Amino acid sequence: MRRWEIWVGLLGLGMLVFGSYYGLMVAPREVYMGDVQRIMYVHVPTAWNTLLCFTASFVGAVGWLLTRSWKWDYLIESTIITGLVTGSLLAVQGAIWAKPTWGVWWTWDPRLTSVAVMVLSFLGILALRSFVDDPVKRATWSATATVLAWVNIPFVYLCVRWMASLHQTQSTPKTVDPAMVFPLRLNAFAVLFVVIFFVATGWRIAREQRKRELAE
Amino acid sequence: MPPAIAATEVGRRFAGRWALRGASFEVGEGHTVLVYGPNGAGKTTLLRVLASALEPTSGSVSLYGQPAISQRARIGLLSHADGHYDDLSGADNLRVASRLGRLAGDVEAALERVGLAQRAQDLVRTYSAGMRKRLAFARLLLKAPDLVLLDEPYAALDTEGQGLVDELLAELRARGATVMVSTHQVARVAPRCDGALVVENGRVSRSTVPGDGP
Amino acid sequence: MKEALQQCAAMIGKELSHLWRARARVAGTAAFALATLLLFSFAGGMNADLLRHNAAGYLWIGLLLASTLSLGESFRVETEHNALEMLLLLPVRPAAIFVGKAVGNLVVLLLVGLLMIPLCVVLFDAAPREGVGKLALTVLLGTASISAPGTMHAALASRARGRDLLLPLLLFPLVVPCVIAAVQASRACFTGDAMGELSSWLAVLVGFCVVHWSLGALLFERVVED
Amino acid sequence: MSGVIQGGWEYVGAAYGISAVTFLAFAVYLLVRARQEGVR
Repeated sequence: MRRWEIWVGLLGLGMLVFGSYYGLMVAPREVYMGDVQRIMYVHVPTAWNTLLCFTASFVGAVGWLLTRSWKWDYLIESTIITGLVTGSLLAVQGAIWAKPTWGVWWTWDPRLTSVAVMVLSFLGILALRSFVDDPVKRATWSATATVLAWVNIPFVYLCVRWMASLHQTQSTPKTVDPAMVFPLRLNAFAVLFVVIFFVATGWRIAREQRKRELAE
Repeated sequence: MPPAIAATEVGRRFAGRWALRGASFEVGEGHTVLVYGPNGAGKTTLLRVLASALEPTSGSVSLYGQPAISQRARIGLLSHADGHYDDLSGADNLRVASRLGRLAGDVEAALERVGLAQRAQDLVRTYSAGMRKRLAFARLLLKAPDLVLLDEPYAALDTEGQGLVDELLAELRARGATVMVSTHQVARVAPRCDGALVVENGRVSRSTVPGDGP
Repeated sequence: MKEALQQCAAMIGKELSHLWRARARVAGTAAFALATLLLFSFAGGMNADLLRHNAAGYLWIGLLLASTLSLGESFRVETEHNALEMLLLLPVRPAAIFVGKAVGNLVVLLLVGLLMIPLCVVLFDAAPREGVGKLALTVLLGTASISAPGTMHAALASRARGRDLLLPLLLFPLVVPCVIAAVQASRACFTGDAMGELSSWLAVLVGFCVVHWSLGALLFERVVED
Repeated sequence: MSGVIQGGWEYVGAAYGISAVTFLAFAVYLLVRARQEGVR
């Protein structure tokens, strides 16, 4: 089965539909935040997987810098694009959640802000990749920039959380009820499978492009 | 005694185009080799790969039996981009290079030798192309490398400057340095060469020195 | 190891003497930064308390914007006639070149930053309550944090197309933590360090410097190799 | 927080809707690009 990732993607989609249905209809209402809290079942999985995506691009970057084999460069390219899509979606979800809950479109939630800054970094790296023609230089320079951007996440998280804690006290509520944990975990894996489909397909596209670019 | 230069299947690709491909040859120590061929054939790429300024995409280069990148202290490359700082004077450019590379030569003597003594304190910004090339030669003299790679040394020089190049080639040969000269002034350089390489659309092949010579 | 340090020292010497010769670059950066401060004071409105509170933010945003000028310029000088390759072939260690360039950029930003302090005091009536010394230390650590990643990305951008666009696009997200920490620390200097947070924010800047200066020295070779 | 937030289903709908659209659109984009680039 050559393009196995299509089946993985479909499985993920199915799980996502079921998990979301469960989260929307079956899971109990959160005591304080009411139904708005149900956004969590798609928001938190997207957050985890976006961070996973950027970590995968860091792995790709280190892989390329050490071995210079093209498969790592494909990984960088596909995870950056996927991370940008899921990262941007995450910001939109965060805003939609924040409006009814705290009355503002954007709360300086440290996790969300760290991912948003990461998305901006990777937007820059995507621009860098499009401004460099030589494939080898493009791979090496974007790998270097990826390492710098990824290493920066803890600093961003630390500073934002500390700045936020000095001035306001919003933070997302901790979920306890097991009926809530089930759809959350299910959707987390669902989004993971969908992201694996995105990254694998992006990987194959990058490989074809590079084959043509490096054609004899 | 390993050869000064040993290239095995050296290739260099720029975004899909092979500027240089499958170059295999050796150059004995103390030899002067002429490199000739049409424009855009890959001569500059060849010299820059040998000088470890460009990393080969395929194959490998070893100088004196060692990987090229480890021998940079013994290599002198004269390329189109002269590497000078415009807002420093000629003398300062040489002093910077000398201090950073811990070069042995004397700055004033080098400037004198290339005929830049009077203009030494002027900013390189005010230099003509020929004067910039002379300054590049001065830096080469400061470094006194064992392996010298000259990419079109005569270009942009006046007759007196070209005479200077002839003298330097003779001097290098007398000193036992290994030299590779890429030039279109074949007749002028041929008498001093021990061998020649012809480069055509990325392919390097050994050839006899046009005119006299082995 | 000693030789590496010597090369770093020689590169720093070269960079500083180069800066002295091209003083216009420092003056230009300073003028740009001061202009942004002026613009901020117009944009900030006339409310004195508000301006005093935001003085730290204006200082650092002005400095960051000015830094893209000086960082871009610091590598235009190297790539214009491929001086970078001449250095590599001398040979000079890439890490030494990085340290030299980064210290050069640090010095430019530090001078501009220190020049902006009196102007902030005048324009925003923000007398540094915690004393000028602490504020100067904050400016030192803040500019050191900006110049390491800044030097890396200036080197990257200088060799790609779209250079002037790429540098800020790559640099700004990366220096978000520095700006947050520097602004918070500076604000503590300007309006009083009531909650004793100044030293912690400076610690964050030191941590950032350690990581990015060592990463820079490690990865700079990858940026300049051809 | 001011006690239980009433309703808010339109926000939940928006969040899930946008997520679904984004995922599907990106999936289609990738599949089309894959065919264009000759991925078999």
